[in-house]
Amino acid sequence: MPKAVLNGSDLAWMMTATALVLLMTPALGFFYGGMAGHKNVLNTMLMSMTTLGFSLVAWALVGYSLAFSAGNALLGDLRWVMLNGVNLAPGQALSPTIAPVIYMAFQATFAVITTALVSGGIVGRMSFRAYLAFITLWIVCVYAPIAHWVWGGGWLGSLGALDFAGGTVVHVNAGVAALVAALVVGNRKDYGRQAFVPGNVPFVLLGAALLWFGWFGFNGGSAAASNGLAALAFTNTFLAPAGTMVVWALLDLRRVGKVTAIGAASAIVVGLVVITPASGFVPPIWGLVMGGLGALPSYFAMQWRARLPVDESLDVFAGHAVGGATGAILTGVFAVKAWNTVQNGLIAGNAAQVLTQALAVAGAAAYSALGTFVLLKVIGLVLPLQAGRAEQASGMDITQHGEEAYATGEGAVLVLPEVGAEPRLETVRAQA
Amino acid sequence: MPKAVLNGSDLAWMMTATALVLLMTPALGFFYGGMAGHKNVLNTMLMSMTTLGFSLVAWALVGYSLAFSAGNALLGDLRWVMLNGVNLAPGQALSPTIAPVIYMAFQATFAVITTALVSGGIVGRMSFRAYLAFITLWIVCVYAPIAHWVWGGGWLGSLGALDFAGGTVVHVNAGVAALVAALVVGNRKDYGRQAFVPGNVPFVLLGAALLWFGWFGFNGGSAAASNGLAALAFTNTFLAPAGTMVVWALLDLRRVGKVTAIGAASAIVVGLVVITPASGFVPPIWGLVMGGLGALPSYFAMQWRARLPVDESLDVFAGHAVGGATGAILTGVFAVKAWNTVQNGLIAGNAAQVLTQALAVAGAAAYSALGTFVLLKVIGLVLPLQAGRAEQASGMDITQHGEEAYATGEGAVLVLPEVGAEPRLETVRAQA
Amino acid sequence: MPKAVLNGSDLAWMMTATALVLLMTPALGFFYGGMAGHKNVLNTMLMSMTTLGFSLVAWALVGYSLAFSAGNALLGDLRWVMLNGVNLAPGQALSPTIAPVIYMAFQATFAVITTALVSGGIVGRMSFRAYLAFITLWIVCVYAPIAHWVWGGGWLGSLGALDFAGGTVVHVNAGVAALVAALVVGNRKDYGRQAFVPGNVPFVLLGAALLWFGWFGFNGGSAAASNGLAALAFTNTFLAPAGTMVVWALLDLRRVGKVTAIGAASAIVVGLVVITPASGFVPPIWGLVMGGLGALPSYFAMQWRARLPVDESLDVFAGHAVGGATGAILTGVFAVKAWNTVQNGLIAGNAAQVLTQALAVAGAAAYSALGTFVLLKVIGLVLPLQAGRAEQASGMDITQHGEEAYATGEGAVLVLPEVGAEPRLETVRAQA
Amino acid sequence: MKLIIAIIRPERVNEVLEALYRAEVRGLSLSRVQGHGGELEHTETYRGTTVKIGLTEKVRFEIGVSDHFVEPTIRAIMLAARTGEVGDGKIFVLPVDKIYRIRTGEQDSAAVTPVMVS
Amino acid sequence: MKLIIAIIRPERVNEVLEALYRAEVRGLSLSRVQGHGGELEHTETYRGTTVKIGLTEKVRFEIGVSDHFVEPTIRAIMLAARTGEVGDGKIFVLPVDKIYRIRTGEQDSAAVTPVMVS
Amino acid sequence: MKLIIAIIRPERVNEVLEALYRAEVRGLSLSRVQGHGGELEHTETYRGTTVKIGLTEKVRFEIGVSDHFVEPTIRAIMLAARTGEVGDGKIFVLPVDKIYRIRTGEQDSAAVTPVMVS
Ligand SMILES: Nc1ncnc2c1ncn2[C@@H]1O[C@H](COP(=O)(O)OP(=O)(O)O)[C@@H](O)[C@H]1O
Ligand SMILES: Nc1ncnc2c1ncn2[C@@H]1O[C@H](COP(=O)(O)OP(=O)(O)O)[C@@H](O)[C@H]1O
Ligand SMILES: Nc1ncnc2c1ncn2[C@@H]1O[C@H](COP(=O)(O)OP(=O)(O)O)[C@@H](O)[C@H]1O
Repeated sequence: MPKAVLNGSDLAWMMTATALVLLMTPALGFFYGGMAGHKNVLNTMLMSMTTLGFSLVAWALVGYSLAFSAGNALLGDLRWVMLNGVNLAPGQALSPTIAPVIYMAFQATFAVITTALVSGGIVGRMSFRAYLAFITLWIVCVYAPIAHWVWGGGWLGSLGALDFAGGTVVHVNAGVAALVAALVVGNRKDYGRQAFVPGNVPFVLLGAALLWFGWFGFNGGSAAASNGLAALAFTNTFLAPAGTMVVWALLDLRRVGKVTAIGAASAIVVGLVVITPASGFVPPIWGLVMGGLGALPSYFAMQWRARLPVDESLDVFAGHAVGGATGAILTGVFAVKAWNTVQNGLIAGNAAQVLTQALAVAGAAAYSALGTFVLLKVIGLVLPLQAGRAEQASGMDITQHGEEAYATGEGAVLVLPEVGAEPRLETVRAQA
Repeated sequence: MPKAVLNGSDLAWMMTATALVLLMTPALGFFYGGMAGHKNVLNTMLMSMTTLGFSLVAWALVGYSLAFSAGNALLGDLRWVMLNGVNLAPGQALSPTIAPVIYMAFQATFAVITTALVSGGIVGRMSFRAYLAFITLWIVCVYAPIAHWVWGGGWLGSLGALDFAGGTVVHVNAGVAALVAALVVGNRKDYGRQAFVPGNVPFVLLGAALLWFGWFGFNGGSAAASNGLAALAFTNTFLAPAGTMVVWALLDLRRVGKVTAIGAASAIVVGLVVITPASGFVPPIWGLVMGGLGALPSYFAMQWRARLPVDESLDVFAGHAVGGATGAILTGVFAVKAWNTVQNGLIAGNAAQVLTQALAVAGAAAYSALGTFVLLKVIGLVLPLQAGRAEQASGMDITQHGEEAYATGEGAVLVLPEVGAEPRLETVRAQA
Repeated sequence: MPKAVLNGSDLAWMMTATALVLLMTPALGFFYGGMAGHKNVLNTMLMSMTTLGFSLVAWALVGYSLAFSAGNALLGDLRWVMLNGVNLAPGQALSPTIAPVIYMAFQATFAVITTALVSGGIVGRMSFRAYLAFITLWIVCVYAPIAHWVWGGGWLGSLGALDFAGGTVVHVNAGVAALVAALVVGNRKDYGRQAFVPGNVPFVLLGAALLWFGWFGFNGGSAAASNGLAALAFTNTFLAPAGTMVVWALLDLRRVGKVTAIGAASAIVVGLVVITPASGFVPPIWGLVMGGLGALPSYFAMQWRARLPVDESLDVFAGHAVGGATGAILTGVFAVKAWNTVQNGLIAGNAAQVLTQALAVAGAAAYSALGTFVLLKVIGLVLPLQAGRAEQASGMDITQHGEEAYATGEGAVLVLPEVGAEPRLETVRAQA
Repeated sequence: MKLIIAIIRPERVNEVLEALYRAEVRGLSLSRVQGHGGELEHTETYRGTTVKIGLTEKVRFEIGVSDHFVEPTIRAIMLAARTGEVGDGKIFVLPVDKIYRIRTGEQDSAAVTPVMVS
Repeated sequence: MKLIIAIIRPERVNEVLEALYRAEVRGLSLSRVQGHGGELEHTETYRGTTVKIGLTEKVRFEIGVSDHFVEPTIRAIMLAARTGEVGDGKIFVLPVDKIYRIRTGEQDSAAVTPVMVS
Repeated sequence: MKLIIAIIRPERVNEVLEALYRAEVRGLSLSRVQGHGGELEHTETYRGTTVKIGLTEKVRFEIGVSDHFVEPTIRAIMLAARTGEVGDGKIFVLPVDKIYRIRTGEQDSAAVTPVMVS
């Protein structure tokens, strides 16, 4: 075997892609935070932002090795724990032409955003300490195994399941986990008695725009090189959300007579979710069609979810689990070997692929549901999962974080930082 | 002819550039949306966002072929309709070293943002259904022909007009179309009776910043490769807006004694517009000078526009048509063959180039005006172009989209999604 | 010597990196602007934005040559003044494989953001004219010499000080200058009598997210190529802030029982600052550890600063000077030659490096303090440095810029642009 | 005629609106205010700075009623806004000299009697 | 002396300000409120959720006037704020015991008489 | 009982809150308003458009007090809010018929007497 050489183009693209995907997690914070009410906006944004700390560290130290080292069909081994052996020398199986550190970082961004996606299921109520414990463990216990099954040499990959950039690993997984989390943590105290209206819709649009931008790295980078496969994945990522937006807008026009901003933002995300597993497998014209078709299941799932008594109000299940499953199945329909050099799907004559795809979805969903359930129950033994009624009523920003998103400063009085110290200013008023 | 090979560096840069330019359209939504009043912010943002659906699909299916396939001097042919033949094999004339799908996507981002730019001319009043029809058709009927004339092998390119990244194709075109649209759609009902003050200036700054960021892809990517030409275009894109901002700030200081945020944001955009046609043709020091000079026509055009009775309040004409024409003409002045290997301009001894440039501006402007006018008149036969007085007074966000940008949720009562269904909550109050 | 050839991969990465770093300056505007009160948000944002005009032009015309041309141990010469000789031909010592124009642009982004960082020390009070004079001169008189000392062939570089991407040149320098500026310009008039609460915390998070995103270009681009060194710097930039965020959150939990959004945003920035000098010198696992350790000095410096009577309220000193010094020293501790091919640090047996690092910090800090002090005193002879009490009370947005960040438009009446002209509308009310 | 001003908790707004609706009170205006009373102050921490927030978010109702509507309106608000915790708020009843309906020029009681559309 | 409270449509604010200016009413304060009256409610749709918005944006004027200014002030508001559509709003006239100008300590009518600067 | 309405400068809010606290006035509500009076108007410029902003930001206090608290309350506000420049604002004292404390149903003076917790 010739000595592997670091390819500058591949590295340049993969560094760019990694930076792009990192940006998706704060972008998700804005997407979710803008939909939260104005008393929970920081809490919602912090749920995304803190995965970039707690989950990322857990991934770097443990998760990466469990997911991507050889191990067995169910889990990797511990050879890369503590970043041991993750160095600059190219030649690794999954990313032969770039530095292994960059592949670790690239995969970390996937793991982190998947974890952050789950937070959409429990906005406005989860105790933040319990949340931090949850995201630190979930990335290792739930995400890493599923990633191993599909990409790390595990059983789903061996079965021939196609998942280019994470339809099942990322989206089915996160969507199912969000629903389970919503059920285990429980509804907001005033759920069903209060209409939750988005507090900052421009932030939702900003989040969606930055997600799309970052997703070029997500899908395009999943080729692990700057080559034709990357170009294909990139182009599908470009076309599919456009198709979804058109179909979604027409559905909205038919149903309520109006194109909506939340609808446009949702459509972009759903289109991206749907194309994710397919992006490196289907020709661009099918990518565009998949985007359009993919609008339907998620759109109607959102209508239907709104009538359920479960407080999964940001629709992570409808958007990501339904969208991810749709994309995974349609990958089995539209894959064309002439484009992807790997496998044909149904329309190119390989009907069996659809079943393989469905199996992968089911496997990932089952483990995600189980793992999330057990994990939350265990954490719930140690820490209360839900904040109290009064804390929710006052808003999670003030009660969990001691901050307000938008403050004018009236009636705010400075006090000295140390506990027990005398107030610095005479204007400090005692407690009535 | 040797078989074309995909160049990884060129591809990496062009994928990056395409992602960057895609981001410009939502960025424009924030730039425009922040200048709109607080009752029209979502409507204004959606005008940009929806071009990423409707216009993009129209471009992929039809527009690209009409613009970039050989055809004749006026229009391309239909060979690439429905993305037929747009594949991964390098060797295309305009982008020999990268996958054709990426060149299609790159050019799509140009077409889309040009369309979105036009929306600045009709903020706060256009019926949204008519708008969707307009942007779907405009990209095919107006943008595609002009792009073909200059870049696709049409008559303006053959005449030797220099337009590196779209001074005439994008900016003169969009600016003229916005003015015509403002005239055909008509003024807002309370225009001239009401002062329209920007509702969210930080969004304007955010939009301008992201536009600049994206514009590196716009101009730098117009080399279709990662080479010296790209580096030149990139550097000019870096320097020119700085020059514009300095001159603009000094003009503002002289006129009103104050540097303004809207001024700084406008200056960035105008500087970028001015340098766009020149970016790959002029040496960096001239790029900086062009940025500074380019401030003047647009600055004074904005002063003058404010006294006209036409409601083109976001100054797309003053910024883009005037700025684009300035840039196109100055390209004919400052081009230096030693840097661009193509052509000299006036100061390097080729005075005739200035005339060629002026001709290209005039040709694009004339067709843009005519095409936009006819298109809107035709749409106006089928759909009302302008929303009613009461709808405008209540704000386009609520009346066109059924949403509010920033809501606190007071008095919001949940009802069941199905038409005719019983309200779910007892708190639903009947209509008095 | 073989003729230098332009390397497409290196160029692609460096153009990407330059665009990323440019974005950091507006990002800083949001980071700072969100922390400012709601009456000073535009003023604070404009302080960052205008460095992209005034400072950038000064850098391109003069500063670059002074910093990066050979000159002597203290300062470069004038050979590249007015961009003379800054062309497309590769082969320059510091960036052998890319076009010199891109290296100039890349370095310009560093100089500009360093200048913008200083503005954090004087928010809410500095007269804007004096500020513009300050940033135009500071980049030339203070930044350029220090950059020359470390990177341009000056005495600190010759001594063997390690500063991969600007721990001393950028962060110690900016942090010290901000503190000096706060002292020379003086406190806000109501400092200590009024609690300043952040007016828009989501903007702080947005700023921090975009800073992290851009910082990949900052550190990764400091390799001036797409190679293993870039990959190492990139990966450390990825890991360190995660470590900082975890430690910071735990400190916040211990002190106030709550994880805060301002804390998370601050931690990201501090982590990035700390890793900046080390990013190309230390193995990733040490990068992660450095991020965690680096939280401590800045965290406690912020606690301590809050009790001082100096109005350096955005904590540029605690974040950047303390963080930059921490990073510089720790670089001397954790550097490993096997990874960086340059030098070992303390733990790899080269204890002396720590001293060299400390010397570089001290040298940069001393010159920065002196230069900033003299410069402001000189400007203060010509222009008042601080706006008046009434102007500060009304807010700097209205008094310095004649704009409001968020306006509803009530009571706003249109008048004609020309001075002395008759009001256009009858609704203009005369002055009571 | 009276003008009833009620300061209540934001989280009780929908309950109060509903109670007023049942009490057949159709016209009202409301706005966000910040209140100080016996509520516990909370602190916010921004880096090294601790800030005591002495004001709590409240919603202020303003309802013009004819005399025989005063009692039912107050009763409706009292019941719907009460949680029993400190901070439930206050009601003020102010005398009013005159009320006009801008649309029609109707005055006093007629001005606050809802038009029966349906 | 009276305190005149007027709830009007946001889009009529500038007209009302102008009319008050012509009526020589110089001092006033205004704020945004949300109102409920006979207006049609509108619905907003967020994904699968439909929300009925029962409140409409209004602007509230508060004007302290001496007695002989009551009539002209009301007339000015009535004319400038009226569109004839449901939702034009209400005016309340409240008795006032005392008015002070904070700057000078002047009381009652003197407190609301504009200082003639120019 | 009276309802005291005071319109003051935003930058004096903390001083007024402190003065009221010293005057043992514990309950109050405040909100942002925009005022017009004798203040200088300022202009804003957006590109070619110049806009005259005739309204200034103010803060409105609303304080229900029993009769013997009227004087101290007014004195406290007057002193703390005064700068001597045009635009310091106004105080209105309105008669009140009735006050209720929502939490307990207490009425009138009892309703505005702070509960002594500590
Ligand atoms: N005297 C008052 N005048 C105006 N508003 C008041 C007054 N007292 C209380 N409020 C308002 O009522 C709110 C709750 O009052 P508080 O005295 O804390 O509760 P409670 O009535 O339960 O004792 C305060 O936040 C304030 O908005
Ligand atoms: N009784 C009332 N008390 C206080 N505000 C009222 C009252 N009735 C109406 N309003 C205010 O006036 C606005 C318009 O009132 P509405 O009754 O719908 O219109 P109209 O007076 O044209 O019949 C409402 O949105 C509300 O803000
Ligand atoms: N008659 C009035 N009714 C209601 N508010 C008033 C009245 N006059 C003044 N104000 C409020 O007081 C503020 C300052 O008043 P102004 O007359 O300018 O100052 P001064 O009392 O110092 O002469 C105004 O901005 C407005 O908010």
